[in-house]
Amino acid sequence: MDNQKWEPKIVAFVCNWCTYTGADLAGTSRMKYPANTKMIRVMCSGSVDPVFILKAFERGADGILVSGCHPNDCHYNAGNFHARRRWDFFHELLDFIGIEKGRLQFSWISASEGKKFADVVSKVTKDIKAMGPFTNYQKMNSEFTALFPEEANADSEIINQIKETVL
Amino acid sequence: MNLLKEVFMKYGYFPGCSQTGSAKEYDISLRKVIEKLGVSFDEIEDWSCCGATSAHVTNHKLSTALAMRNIMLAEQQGMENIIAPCAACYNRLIMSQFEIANHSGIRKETEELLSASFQKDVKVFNVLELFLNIGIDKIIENRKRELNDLKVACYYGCLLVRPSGLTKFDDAEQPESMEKIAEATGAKTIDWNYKVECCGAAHSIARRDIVVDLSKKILDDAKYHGANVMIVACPMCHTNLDMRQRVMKRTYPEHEDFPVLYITELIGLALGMDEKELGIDLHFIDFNYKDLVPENSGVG
Amino acid sequence: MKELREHAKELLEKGEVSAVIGYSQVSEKRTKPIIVTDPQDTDQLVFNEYCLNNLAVYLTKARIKVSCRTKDKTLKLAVTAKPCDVHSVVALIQENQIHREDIHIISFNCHGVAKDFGFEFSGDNIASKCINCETHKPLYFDKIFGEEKETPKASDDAMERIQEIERMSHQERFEFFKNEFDKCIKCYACRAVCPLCYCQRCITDKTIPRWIESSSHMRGNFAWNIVRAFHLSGRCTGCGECERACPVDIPLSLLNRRMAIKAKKSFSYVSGRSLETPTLVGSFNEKDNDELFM
Amino acid sequence: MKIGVFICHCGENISSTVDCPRVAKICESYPGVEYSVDYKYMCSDPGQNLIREAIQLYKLDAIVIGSCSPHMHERTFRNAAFSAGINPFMVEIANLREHCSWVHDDIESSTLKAIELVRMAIEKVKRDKPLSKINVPVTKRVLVIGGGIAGIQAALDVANAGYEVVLVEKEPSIGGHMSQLSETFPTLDCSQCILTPRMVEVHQHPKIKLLTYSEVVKVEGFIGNFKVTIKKKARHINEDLCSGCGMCISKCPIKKKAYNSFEEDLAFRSAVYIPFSQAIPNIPVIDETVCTYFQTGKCGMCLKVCDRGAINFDQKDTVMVADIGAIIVATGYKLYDIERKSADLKYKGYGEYGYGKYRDVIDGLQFERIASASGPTSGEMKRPSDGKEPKKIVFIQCVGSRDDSKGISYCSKICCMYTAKQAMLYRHKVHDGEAYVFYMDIRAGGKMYEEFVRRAIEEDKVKYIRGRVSRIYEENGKYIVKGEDTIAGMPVEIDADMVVLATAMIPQDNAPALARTIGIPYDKYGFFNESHPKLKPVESTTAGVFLAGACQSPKDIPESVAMASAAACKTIILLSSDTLEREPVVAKVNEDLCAGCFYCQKVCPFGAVEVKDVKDINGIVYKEVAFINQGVCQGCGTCTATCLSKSIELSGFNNEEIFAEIAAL
Repeated sequence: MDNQKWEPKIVAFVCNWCTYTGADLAGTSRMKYPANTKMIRVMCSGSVDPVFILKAFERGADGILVSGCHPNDCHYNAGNFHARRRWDFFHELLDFIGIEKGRLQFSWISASEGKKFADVVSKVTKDIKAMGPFTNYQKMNSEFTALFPEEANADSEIINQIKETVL
Repeated sequence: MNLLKEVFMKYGYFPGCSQTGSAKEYDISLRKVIEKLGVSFDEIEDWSCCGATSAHVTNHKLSTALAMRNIMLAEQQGMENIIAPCAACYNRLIMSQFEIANHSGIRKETEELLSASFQKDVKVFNVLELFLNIGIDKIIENRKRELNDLKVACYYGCLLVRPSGLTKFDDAEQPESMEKIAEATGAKTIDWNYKVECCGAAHSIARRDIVVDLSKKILDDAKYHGANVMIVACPMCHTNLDMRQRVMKRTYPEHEDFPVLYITELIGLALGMDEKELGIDLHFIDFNYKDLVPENSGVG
Repeated sequence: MKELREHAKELLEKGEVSAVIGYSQVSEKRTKPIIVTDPQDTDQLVFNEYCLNNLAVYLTKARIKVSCRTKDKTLKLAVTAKPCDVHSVVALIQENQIHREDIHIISFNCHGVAKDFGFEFSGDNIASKCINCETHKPLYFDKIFGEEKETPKASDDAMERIQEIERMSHQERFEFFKNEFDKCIKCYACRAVCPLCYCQRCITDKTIPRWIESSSHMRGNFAWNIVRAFHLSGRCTGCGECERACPVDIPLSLLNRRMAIKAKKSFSYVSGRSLETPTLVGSFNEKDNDELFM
Repeated sequence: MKIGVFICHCGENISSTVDCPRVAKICESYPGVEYSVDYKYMCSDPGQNLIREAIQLYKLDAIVIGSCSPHMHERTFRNAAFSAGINPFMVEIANLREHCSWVHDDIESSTLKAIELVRMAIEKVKRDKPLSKINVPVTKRVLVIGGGIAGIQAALDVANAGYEVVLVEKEPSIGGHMSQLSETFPTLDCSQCILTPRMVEVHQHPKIKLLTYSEVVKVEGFIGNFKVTIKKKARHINEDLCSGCGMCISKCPIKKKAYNSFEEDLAFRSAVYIPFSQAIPNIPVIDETVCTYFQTGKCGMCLKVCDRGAINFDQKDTVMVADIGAIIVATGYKLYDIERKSADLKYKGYGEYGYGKYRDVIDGLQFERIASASGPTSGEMKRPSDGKEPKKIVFIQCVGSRDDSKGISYCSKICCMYTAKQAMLYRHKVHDGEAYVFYMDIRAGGKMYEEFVRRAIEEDKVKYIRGRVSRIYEENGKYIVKGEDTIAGMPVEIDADMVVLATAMIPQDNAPALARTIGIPYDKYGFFNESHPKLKPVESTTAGVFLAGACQSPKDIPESVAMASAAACKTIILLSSDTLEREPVVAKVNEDLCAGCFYCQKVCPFGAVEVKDVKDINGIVYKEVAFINQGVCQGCGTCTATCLSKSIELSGFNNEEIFAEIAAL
């Protein structure tokens, strides 16, 4: 891959109350940070499932950031505490399996920390750039797409057509 | 496991210039006491000036590089901890580490000067921290006699507990760790007011008059609060408080001799060593524990 | 053995339990699980170094549970469980799958089991989980049999393998696990034998949205094995049945054990050891390690 | 499904770095998109009309708006969609302003990012399901925790609006710190004279139920429907029988065993006591720890002298449960422990000032008691050690405050003012006395505040020295205050007769514990957090819980009162409707698939997960599953991530939607 042109793809899962609002503040304050990170808003850092991370890697993400409210500052009191325990395990598991810790990063960013948000996103982007594309996963992704083109592209389409009856 | 490791932790020893000259007895007593307590240390080979006094007031770069050179040597010689008994050395070493850790520019500059890179986090301790690490219980366990006839004024001086952001082991304004250690020897400690006041430090050479005034206040307050001996953990303080008492007498004829010991000497006495062994006879003001013991007690 | 059979018989005859889940001998070095409901059949029950299966897995099976329930009362279910299997029972109780008062635990003083059927029980052939086992006596039981014997000494190869992997670079580790997971045929035997995989519908069977790809490709294999290990982190009691059941010999215990080490190191928690301790998953401490977070 | 995409330029806020027409054009080609357009101001009336018309013209089912943050205009666009006939929850916002145009410079890369953001929103909206708001009933009763001036004001305001109030105070009397003060700045009117009528009003108000010597031990439920458990500690006095005659107090033989905490330990009290003479309610308490009867089983003097038989040694703590609609927390503050040596290592003490060692080194509240006409010296300036009138007094500001090295970082806000007041009071009482104040800065923002400080300096000749004090020690019966005058650039030493330390205000010791009980966040010091520092200063982040007074941050009396009235007003607004509408972002369990491990119950911060029995046709329970109470659930989704079998979904943010967003990357 041409490293000159390569730009990392980064996904951030951010909680609605602190980090998303902090990102809003970074915007209102016109702070600049790289455009690589796309945010997915969730209600609480406690609601981010580790499978979301795997899904993002499967969709070609080079790096992931999960961010929520500071401990004791959670809009839901304790969601972030549960998240902290969950990520401690998951991060160590991924590391053991051979996924570098820098690929998945975490932060606490409050609604008033616009500066911190910009700094964290810049740092994550810099880290991922230094690590280069996540070829290990992307090799699997391209193999998969070659083998199962319908399944790879159709996820979204199929889902549209079938409605889950049980829910 | 960790606990054992702490106790038998090996220290690198950075004596500094005073320990080889004016504070020879501090060096002697420190080595003896440490050995008695079952802790060993290796002197850092090829150590040099810490960058205090002249260097740090004239050339910032030089003083940082000098300090970091010694830390680098310790690192290269496989030492994870350094013990720096002189308060000025201690201050220079931790200050330089702080600057290196917080200013990438200074770090780069110093690394270039020394043609080395700092990898590990070498910890620097002063003697108070050293004894707290070894454990006060250890002193009590090995105690051969209780120095309960001593009323000790613990004098910290200006550098030992400052700057407060870096020396986190004790309160900068109202420290208490030296008292804890002193009490382990069986001695009583007194509550007094001048324990972190300035003794005049390096003005000892150029402005003896200032030093005499400041030191006199310190000694007087200790006496006023009932102390019969003062302990210090800094060669500079000792010079001012012990050696300058002679000059003090010229200005203040009413001044009476007041013994000033290093903390290591106090511990040494408690561990059963005698004054000569610890180098106390090298002091300007005589001290003999027996003189303080009431005659009929028969202890000594 | 005699006492075990008599005890089981008595339980069934008095109607205290609806069934006894136990082991029966198949051949010299092989046993199989058996669910005894007729007092006459209790003489098939055995206990020895070849009782490998973790019978706790049957406690959550709906058909067995249903057999205990009548309109008026719930009968108990007796289970023969090695001390390590009792850990699984404890975990199941903590996760509300069974109630302590609904089961009757028959346990043994244990000195280890063979690594698989057909192997002579000795230091060389001892199951990996028995090497550093600390619970030779069950922590919870209603009836205990067997005498205390010395556990054969053996070296902890699995631990060495974990350390070996940790010495590898990330790239090497990734390759290592990729090769291992590549073998996975998604038979889900690991899931079937695991007492803690009691979900009625596993996450991997959830199709809308599709959580884990089930096509015969590495990517789904990778996801499945990571999710399996993650779902068991802090919960796995280390019975090792998944690895024994795996037909393609994926070293699943490596992952489980690595996560158990993490649980112990960071949270001083070992799963299935105490009914009083809150479960690791689902609880938190304000002072949990915060280093991960910027 | 037909989707409409609306890209807003926001004047030039978005369009300056995002090529809006290009974004709209590209979106046209996405599957499911029926109509895509860009416009200068989508939130304006014509912009909203454009959306409404497009919805009707193209028969859209869902819309995506590329605009500012959803926190700005989500509601606006949802209302617009609703008025055009589609469900308001079929609206998704792609944040093109705060998260894109404002933070990136390069037009190409921000346009590409904008396209991706809109595509993610399109994929999410495809999976959105129509939702409807949830209605919950409201209990029209308010709990006020804390009976200081803030709690008193809040309780009176709510009660005067016609709603019932339960006022809980942990001390035997309401009044709080304000009742201890002598005079108040900047008017120098007597604190108790203005407070006591309020206290009486609370006591007599038919709508207020006053529970003193009581504590909140448990809070369950949610906005409009809290269940609060209150422990009423045993007074050992029957409140219904006691007439408050005070006979028991005067006859109690224990006179000098316990310090009077209302007098800040400057005086003693008997074992049976009322904190101060104007206490409300005027009913004593027996202190078990010093009472001879409780210690030895003998005495019972009070029992003998009480002609109404109100003494009851066997009285036990009682617990009651109240249904509450909203909670106002007004627990106030305490002073920083200056001499602190052991218990809480969070704060290092100021051993060098000798507080606790020298009796004449006192804190601000102790000075208030000495200056107070009802205090231990009856308002005469007498120092605690020997009762002599101090001729030279030193006040030290910022003891604990604004001190990163050993205290706390924040400014306690009121000390500049009360020190000026105390110095002034001293000068008014001791005409030949000298008063010195060591200060760092004088912060006297407030109506008539700066003028007040100037008056202390100019009229009352209080000597202000800018600098810190390093040490205080005793020498020949004087307290030597060593400090620095940073304006003169000289060290100073003052031989004072008495020293007053203006110690920092910190939260009550049990504030974090109470916060956890109620379920509200607190900052690193223990002050309760407001929902928004500017726009929601009296709301906590937990719906239905409001904050008043110094429990939120240091405050003076007028600020506490203003905040209390604001909190009361917010509470009244809440209670004025019979039901509450709530966002439908709540979790739901698929009972068929739930394995009943109840990890969701363990992680739920709100106790919304209940156990539900599932029975077969014979009525036999065959499994237990989780059930989420829609009224209690706040929609954090922690349960959905914890659920191993993925049997819980969060409406509005379900897994299908999030997967689709990831897939759209």
